[in-house]
Amino acid sequence: MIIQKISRVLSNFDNILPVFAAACAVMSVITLLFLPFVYSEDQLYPKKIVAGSTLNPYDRGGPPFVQAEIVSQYPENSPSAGFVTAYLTPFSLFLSKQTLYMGTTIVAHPGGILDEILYNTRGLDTVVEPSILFVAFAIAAYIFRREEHR
Amino acid sequence: MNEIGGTPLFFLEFGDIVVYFTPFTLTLFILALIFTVFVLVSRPERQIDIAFGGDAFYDKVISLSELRFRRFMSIACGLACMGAMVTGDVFDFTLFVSLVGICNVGIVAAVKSRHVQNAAYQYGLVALAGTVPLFSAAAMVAATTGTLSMLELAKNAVEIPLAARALLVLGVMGEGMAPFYAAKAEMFRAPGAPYVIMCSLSSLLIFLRVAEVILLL
Amino acid sequence: MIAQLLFAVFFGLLLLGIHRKVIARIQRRPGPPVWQEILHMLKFSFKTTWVPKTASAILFVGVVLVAIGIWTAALFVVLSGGSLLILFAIYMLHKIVEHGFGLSSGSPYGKFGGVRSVISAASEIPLFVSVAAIAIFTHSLLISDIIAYQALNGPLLFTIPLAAVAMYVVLLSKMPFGPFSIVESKELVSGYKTEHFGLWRAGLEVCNGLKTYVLLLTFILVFIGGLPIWLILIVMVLILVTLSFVCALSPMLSPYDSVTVQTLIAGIMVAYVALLGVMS
Amino acid sequence: MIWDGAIWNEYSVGLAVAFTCALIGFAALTIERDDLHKLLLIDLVETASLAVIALVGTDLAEALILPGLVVGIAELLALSQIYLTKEGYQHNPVKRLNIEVMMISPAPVIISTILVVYGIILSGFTGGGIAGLGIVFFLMSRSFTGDFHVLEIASGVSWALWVASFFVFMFFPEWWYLALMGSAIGILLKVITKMSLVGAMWGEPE
Repeated sequence: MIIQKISRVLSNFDNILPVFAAACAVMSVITLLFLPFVYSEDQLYPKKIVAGSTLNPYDRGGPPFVQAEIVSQYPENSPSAGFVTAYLTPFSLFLSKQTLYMGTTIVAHPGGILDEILYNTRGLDTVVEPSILFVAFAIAAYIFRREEHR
Repeated sequence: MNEIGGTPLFFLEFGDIVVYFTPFTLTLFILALIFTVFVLVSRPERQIDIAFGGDAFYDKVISLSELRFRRFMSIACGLACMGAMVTGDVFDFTLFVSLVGICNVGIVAAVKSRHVQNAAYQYGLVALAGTVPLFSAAAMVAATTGTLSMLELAKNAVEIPLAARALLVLGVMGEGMAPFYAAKAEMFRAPGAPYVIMCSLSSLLIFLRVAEVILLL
Repeated sequence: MIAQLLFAVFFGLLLLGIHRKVIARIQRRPGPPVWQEILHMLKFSFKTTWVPKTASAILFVGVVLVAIGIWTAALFVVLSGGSLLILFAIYMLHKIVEHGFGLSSGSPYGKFGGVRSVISAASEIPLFVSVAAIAIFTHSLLISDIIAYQALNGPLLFTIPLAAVAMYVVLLSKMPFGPFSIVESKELVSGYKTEHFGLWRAGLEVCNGLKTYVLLLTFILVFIGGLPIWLILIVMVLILVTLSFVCALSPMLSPYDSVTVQTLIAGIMVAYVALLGVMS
Repeated sequence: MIWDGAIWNEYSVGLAVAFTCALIGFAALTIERDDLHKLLLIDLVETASLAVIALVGTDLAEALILPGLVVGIAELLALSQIYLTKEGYQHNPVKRLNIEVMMISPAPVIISTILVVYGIILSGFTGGGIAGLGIVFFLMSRSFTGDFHVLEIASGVSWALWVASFFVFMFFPEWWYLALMGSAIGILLKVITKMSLVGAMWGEPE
């Protein structure tokens, strides 16, 4: 019977990835068929390229320690939004004055543009994200260590 | 907003991510909490097999470190579940769901048997593949509507592509796959009932929540 | 509230008794008296009770309390006209309760009953599909709103018959002795409830009675509409008898086949609702 | 009905490309049988999802890519370890980097110290990466008896630090500077520990 054949395939967990991948592939095709989508122009945290800025493409304008304009969903929930954006550590300030091409490096410093969204307005995301990393790390370390002790 | 899970009782703001409790999400949250407390306080059961042809019995022994690790994973899983139940942000929800996925893999992977490890690996692969539709869906919601907040999306100002919703469901199915193949794995024969329950509880909870999210959007 | 709760428990147990009686008569057996399940519950309440040495004690006891708690909450939701989604969430979480019953005892039979309960989680997907179908028409999931909608536009049973069939299949999968009741098939002794005895088993019986009552009540309220209470009880018995006929006349499927059949039904329902959604 | 009305904007073209890539990847996954290749292919498919996120094209996209990327990497780390165990691969002693001219040469120490110090100055994600690279380099060139307790504790501390600074941000926004530095140090520690774990797993000298 066809049902028995299907259940034989489904009951083997070696087959779940192929089945799931097939579903994903079908879904990709369906998504392609639904194209094009309308891109909403009214986006949060819009990005503008300031030509000639040393902080390109992360320049948001504004001198250090002054609040910069940020389009966030609920501005009333993050009163300090924009402070971090406008702040550069002395070292990053130095770097930004030296060269045009260090924008991406500056992002890695505390005080980079990206950090604003990461730490403040979407902070819960980044709490979950290190948690995922922490759990994955714990799994790997536990299994690795158990093998070591054997 | 259309009231799928009831009127929100209260909000908790974390910047742009607003956590809200409706009667529906609160029910699920409390259940996740109850079972997490069970995991925390209950001791695993012991299994006894009677030897054939006599009254003697074998007692299955599992190392303490394994049980501790699985308890840790189950608690992490419970916390992730609670987060996924109440978060009001689509991307945050997908992140919590992938945390649930990796915790499920962790609960299974700790069992020391080649067969179980094999199962855990396959679940892990599906969970990893599941992040693709999951994150794609969230990103498509953000791009087509300009927001990720469920409260804003529930106002139905802009239509979300059907494909994005379907991708979200597919992703959650991938992350919550593990328990449904569990019967094949030896993991259920290893002691540690509270931990295994967390595995299936989390899957069911995220399914329930994604049903609400889909109806809400 | 307390009176209604007690009534629900006893009437639910009576329904299960009728179920057994009807099946027995179809199979040309005399069968137990219809109040047999109530007697069971009372009998277990006064039996010696302890916790097995192998069990995970807190879970073993806690899960009984959770079971009664969630179905009491479910009854409350239905009576107060709350959200259908909460009700179905509780319904799905009943799987976890079965799982908990089975796993906490340490007995391999209970364990496999619990495992089977979890792998058949696909049986719940039609539930969500019927919820989605209802939401398309009523634009609300509050049971009170659904009843109000039906008072205006006639029973949903005729508007979306396939969704009603899906929910009927879900009811069927929860009935004992049915084609999908792999969780308590005889090779597993009593399935997930093998090791729960005494007061714990009485709690489980209470939960079963409540569950049957709540599910049938929901089916009637959602697909037929608000009726006077005596009519609801009669319709409940009628639906139960049809369920008993199905249970008595169909063989139990093997575990994975049961899952596959349920998954296929779920797939068909998803397609149906997608069609409904596109058309509306 | 699909074609009229909506215009093929840049976003839709981008999505078409990304989903075509994903489709190819998933199609490969359906027929692939080898477990290791499956893992590699999934990592490839993940890239397509990052592309879909990037198509949002705002600063939000960047804030979303980082978690997306981290989730992929983290699960890859856990899964590859499970793979090693399940296949029963023994811990093959890898010959350490043979760059030392004399037995006790300070060169690797100096190089890794420079990397670590530079990483700490950079701080944040990139900083953690560079400092971690320094430690990996050190571990690979030195004998190392993996003391995982220390690494696990450091990882836990960094995680706690991050969560603590998050709460400072949310509830005491006037102390944002403290929170910022806390989370920057947290992410630094986090990335360093992960890199060192990778370095330690890579191989121990016999």
